[in-house]
Amino acid sequence: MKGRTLARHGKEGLKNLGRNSWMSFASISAVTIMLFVVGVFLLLIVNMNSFISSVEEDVEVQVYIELGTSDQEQAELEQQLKNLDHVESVTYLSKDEGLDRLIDSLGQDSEAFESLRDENPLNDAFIVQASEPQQTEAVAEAASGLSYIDSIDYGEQVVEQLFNVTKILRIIGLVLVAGLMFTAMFLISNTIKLTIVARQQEIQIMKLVGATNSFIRWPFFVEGLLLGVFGAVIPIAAITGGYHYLYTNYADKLSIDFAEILPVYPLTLQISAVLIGIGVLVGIWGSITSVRKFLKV
Amino acid sequence: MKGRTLARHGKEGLKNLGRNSWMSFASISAVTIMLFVVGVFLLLIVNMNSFISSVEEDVEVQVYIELGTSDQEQAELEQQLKNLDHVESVTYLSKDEGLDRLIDSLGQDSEAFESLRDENPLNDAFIVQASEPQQTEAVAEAASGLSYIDSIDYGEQVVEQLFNVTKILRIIGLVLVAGLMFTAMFLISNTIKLTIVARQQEIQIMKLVGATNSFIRWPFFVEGLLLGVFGAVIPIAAITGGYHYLYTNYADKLSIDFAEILPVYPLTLQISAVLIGIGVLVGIWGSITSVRKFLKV
Amino acid sequence: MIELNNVSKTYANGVNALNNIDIFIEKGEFVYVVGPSGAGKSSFIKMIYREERPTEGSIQIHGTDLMTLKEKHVPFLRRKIGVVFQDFKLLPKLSVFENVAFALEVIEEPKDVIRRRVMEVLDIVKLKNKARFLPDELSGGEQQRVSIARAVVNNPRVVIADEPTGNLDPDTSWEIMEILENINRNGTTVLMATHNREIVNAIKKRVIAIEGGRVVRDEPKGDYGYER
Amino acid sequence: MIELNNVSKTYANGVNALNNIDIFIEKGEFVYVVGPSGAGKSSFIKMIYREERPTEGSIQIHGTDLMTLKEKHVPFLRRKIGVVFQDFKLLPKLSVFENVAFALEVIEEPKDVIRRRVMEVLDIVKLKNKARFLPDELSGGEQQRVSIARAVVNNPRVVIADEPTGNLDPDTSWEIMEILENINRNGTTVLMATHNREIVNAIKKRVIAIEGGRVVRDEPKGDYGYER
Ligand SMILES: Nc1ncnc2c1ncn2[C@@H]1O[C@H](COP(=O)(O)OP(=O)(O)OP(=O)(O)O)[C@@H](O)[C@H]1O
Ligand SMILES: Nc1ncnc2c1ncn2[C@@H]1O[C@H](COP(=O)(O)OP(=O)(O)OP(=O)(O)O)[C@@H](O)[C@H]1O
Ligand SMILES: [Mg+2]
Ligand SMILES: [Mg+2]
Repeated sequence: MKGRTLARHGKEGLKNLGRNSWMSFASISAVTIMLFVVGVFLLLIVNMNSFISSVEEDVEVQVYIELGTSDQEQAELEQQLKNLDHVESVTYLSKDEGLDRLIDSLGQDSEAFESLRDENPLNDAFIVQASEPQQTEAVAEAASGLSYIDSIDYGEQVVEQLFNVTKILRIIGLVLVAGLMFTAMFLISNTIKLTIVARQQEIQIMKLVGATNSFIRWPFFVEGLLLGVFGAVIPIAAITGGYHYLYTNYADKLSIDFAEILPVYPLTLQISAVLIGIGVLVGIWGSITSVRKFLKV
Repeated sequence: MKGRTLARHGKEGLKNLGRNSWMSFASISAVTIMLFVVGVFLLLIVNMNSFISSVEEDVEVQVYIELGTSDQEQAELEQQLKNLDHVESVTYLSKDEGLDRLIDSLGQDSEAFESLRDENPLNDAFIVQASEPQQTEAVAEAASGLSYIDSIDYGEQVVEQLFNVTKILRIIGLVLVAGLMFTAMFLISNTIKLTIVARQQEIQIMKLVGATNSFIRWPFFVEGLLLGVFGAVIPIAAITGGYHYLYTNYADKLSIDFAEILPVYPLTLQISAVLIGIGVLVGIWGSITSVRKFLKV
Repeated sequence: MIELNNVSKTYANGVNALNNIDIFIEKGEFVYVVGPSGAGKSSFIKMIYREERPTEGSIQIHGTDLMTLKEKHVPFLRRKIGVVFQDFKLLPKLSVFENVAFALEVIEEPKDVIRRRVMEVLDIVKLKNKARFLPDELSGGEQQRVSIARAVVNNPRVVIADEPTGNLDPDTSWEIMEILENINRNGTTVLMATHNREIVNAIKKRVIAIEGGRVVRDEPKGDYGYER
Repeated sequence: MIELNNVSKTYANGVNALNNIDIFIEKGEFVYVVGPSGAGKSSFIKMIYREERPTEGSIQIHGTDLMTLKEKHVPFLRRKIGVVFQDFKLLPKLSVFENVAFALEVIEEPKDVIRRRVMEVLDIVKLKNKARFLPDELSGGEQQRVSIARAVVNNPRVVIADEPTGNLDPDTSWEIMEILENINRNGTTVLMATHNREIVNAIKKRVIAIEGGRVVRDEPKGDYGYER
C-alpha cells in the first residue's frame, strides 16, 4: 500500500464519522455510557478491595506468655516467633497495655472494669502479625507448638467468618467487573455492527467497482479506533474529575478508621488506560468483524 | 381503525422481526444482556439493603438501673421507657445475665474475666430497642431524662459510624441501580433506533404511497413490544433460576449471623416484573420515538 | 383537475429546478411531460403528490389546495394519486405481492378484495408468476412493472408515471401504454414524464415540454421535442 | 476477449435465467445485447464482472478463467472492466466527484491525476458543475451519467453498460453513444444491454439477442429485435 493511500484511508475513516453522523453519535454515546459504567465500577471495586485488605490486615495473633517466664526465655520465644514462616512482625505487649487496649475497646462499659486494674487477669503477650492475613491461622498453629506459651488467641471464629465474607465480597466484585466488561464489549460491538449493517450496500458497491477487501477495511479500522477514542473521552474526564472531587472533599467521610479510599493517582490513570483500551480494541474489533461479513461480493 | 387492520399491524410487527432478522437479533440481545445486568444488580442491592437493615436492627440502648432501686420503682421506670416515642420493646437484663453476655462476646479472652463473677461491676439494666434503628439516639436521649438511671450506653461512636457507613452504602446502591437502569434504557432505545434508522427509506416509501403515520407506527409499536418481551425472557429465567439455585444450595454460606439472604419469592417475581416492564416500555418507546423522526415526508 | 399557478422550486442546495410554472390539467386528460435530462420533470411531478413543496406559487388538485393542506391529510391526497416512481421505490423486504397490496392495505380494504385485485393487476403487467419474489430477485424491467402495478391497483383518480418505460423493451412499453390509455379512458387523469420519442409521436396526446425549469411548449396532440 | 462456454445460471430461488450460452467476443468489439424484459441480459452481464457466478459452464476474460479465479483476485479483474449498472449503484454518501474518483483511488492513482481525470470525464458527461452534489440531489438521468463517468474514468479494457440510456433523453443518449464509440475506437471492448431500438438500428454493430435465457440471434451489424 502506498503512503498516500494510507493517508486516504485515515481521512476517509474520519470523514465517514461525519457522513454517518447519526450513526456515529449513537455508537459513540453507547461507548461513552458503557465505559462510564465500567469505570465507576472499577473505582468502586478497587476501593472495596482495598477496604477489605485493610480490615484483613487488622487480624493478629495474640500469644500470651506463661507466667514466670524469664526475660531470656521471653527473648528466645520472640526469636522463635520471628523465625516462623509467614510472620511479618512480632510486638511485645505487657499485660497492663493489654488491659488498657481491652478496656478501651469496651467503650462506655469500660468504667465498670477499672477495678480489674488492681488484679489484672491477663498475661504479657506477643502480638504476631502474619505476612498474609490468610496465613494467620497457620501462624497461630505453628506458634502453639512453641514453649513458654500460656495460650494463643486470634479470634478464631470471627476471623474465619471475616475471611468468608471478604472472599464472597471479592468474588462478587470480580464477577461484577468481569460481567460488566463483557457486557460493555458486547454492546459496543453490537452497536457498531448495526451501524455497519446499515452500510452493507455501500460496501458491496465498493467491491463491485474494484476495491480490495483491505482497501475497504482500512477506513473502517480507523473509524472503529476513533469511535473508541472519542467514546472514552467523556468517561475518563468524568471519572478522573469526579473522583478527584470526591477525594479532596469527602476523603475523611468516606474513610472508616484505618481503611481510607485510595488516592487519585495512579488509580484514575490506570482506570483511564483500561477504558481507552477497551474502547479502542472493541471499536476496532467490532468494526472489522462486521465489515468482513459483507466483503463477500 | 378497522379490526382487520389492527390484526394486520400485529402480524406485520411480528413479521418485521423476521424480515430484519439480523437487526432483531442485535436488538433482542442488547435488551437481554442489559436486563440481565440490571436484574443481577437489583438482586444484589436488595439483598445488601436487607443485610444492612439486619445489622442496624441489632443496635440497642442499654439503660443501667441505679443501685438500690426498689422493684416498684423499677416497674415504674420500665413503664416510662415503654411510653417513650419510637420505643419498640423494653427487656429486663439482670447484671448477671449482662456479665454473661459481655464475657461471651470477648471470645477466648473470656477465661481471664471469670474472676469478675465474684464481684460483678455491672448494674441491672433495661435493653431498649428503638422502633427505627435511626431513632436509637433520640430514644437514648429521652431515656436519660428519667429517674432511677445509673447510666445509658448505646455505643454512641460505633452506632454513629455504622449509620454513616450504611447511609453511604445505601446511596451507592441506589445510585448504581438508578444509573444502570438509565444506562439500560438508553442503550436499548439507542440500539432500537439504529435498527430503525436503517429502515428510514422504507418508512418514507410507505408514506409516499399513502400510509398515514399511525398506519406506519403500529407495526413498530408491536415490534418494540415484542423486542422487549423476547429480550426479557432469558434474563428473567436466568435470574430466577440462578437465584433459586444459590438460595437452596448456599443460603447458609451467604448468611452472616442474623443477616440472611432474602427468600426466592416474592423477590424474583418482583424483579421479573421490573425487567419485563423496562423491556416493554423501553422497547415501545425507543421504537415509536425513532419512527417519528422519519414520518415527515 | 390539476392546477399550478406561478410555481417555482429551489432546492436546499440552491438549485433552481422550476421557474414560474403555470399549468392547468383537466380531469381525465392524458399529458406527456418531456424535456432533457435535469430539466425539472421529476421535480414538477413530485410537487403534485407533495413529495416536494414549491418554494413559490400554489398548487390545486381536485379542489385541494396543497399549500394549505395539513400534514395529516397528505396521505389521503396520495391515495388518490398513483405514482410510478422513476427509481421504483419498492419496499425491499416485501414480496411483489405485498408491495402491490400495500397500496390497498393503507385504505383498509378487506383481505380477499386485496388478494383478488392484486393478482388481477399483476396479471396485467405479466408478473403473476413472480408474486412471491422479492424486488432484489427481479430484473430492472420487472421492478418497474411492479411499481406500475402498485400505482394503478387502487384505481386512483390521477396516475403519475415518471419514466415508466425507461427499463422496458419496446414491446412491453407498448403494453404499458395500453394499460395507461385504458385507465385514462375510464376517466383517470394520466401524467407521464418520458424520454420515449417513439411513443409520444405515435400515441398523440398533449405534450408539455420543460427545459431549464420552464415550460417551453404546451401543445395538444404534440410531438416529442423541447426546442422552443 | 470474452468467452462464454455453455454457461447456465440458476438463481437460488430456482429461476433459470440463462441456458447454455456460448458467446465469443473479440477484443475491441462493440456488442449490443437485446431482449425482452427479464430475458437474462443483466444476468449475462453480471457474470462477466463476476457479480454472479454461473451454475454451469466456463467464462474467460482476457485469458483469465473466472471459474478458477481466486476470491482475492476478483477486484483486479473488476478494475479492468468498467460497469454502468442498470440501477447506477452510486455511493449515496459520496459526492459526484468522490463517486467517480473512487474507481481511481482503488488503483492508487496520485491525487492530482485523479482530480484531473475525474473533472475531464465529468466534463464529457456534462456534470462538471454538479461535481460536489450528492447522488440524491441529482435527476435520474444525471445519476445515470455519473455511473457512466465512473465506468470509463480509469480507461478500462472492457466497458459493460446495462441499459445506459434508460433514463436519458434522445439527445443525451446520442452523446453517450458517442462516448462509447470513442472509447471503442481506442481499442476498448464495449458490451451494452439496451432496449433502445432507435440507437441499435442507427449505429450498426453486432447484436446478440437473448430471450428466455437463450441466445436467439447473434448478427454482426444487426437490427434491434429478438424474434428468432
Ligand atoms: N433533492 C434534490 N436536491 C437538490 N437538487 C435536486 C434535487 N432533485 C433534483 N435536483 C436538481 O433539480 C434539477 C431538476 O431535476 P429533476 O429530477 O426534476 O430532472 P428531470 O427532468 O426529472 O431529469 P431526468 O430526465 O434526468 O430524470 C436537476 O438539475 C437536479 O440536479
Ligand atoms: N438475484 C436474483 N435472484 C433471483 N432471480 C433473479 C435475480 N436476478 C434476476 N433474476 C431473475 O432472472 C431473470 C432474468 O433477469 P435479468 O435481470 O437478467 O433480466 P434482464 O434481461 O436484465 O431484464 P431487464 O431488461 O428487465 O433488465 C428474471 O426472470 C429475474 O426474475
Ligand atoms: Mg426525472
Ligand atoms: Mg436488466
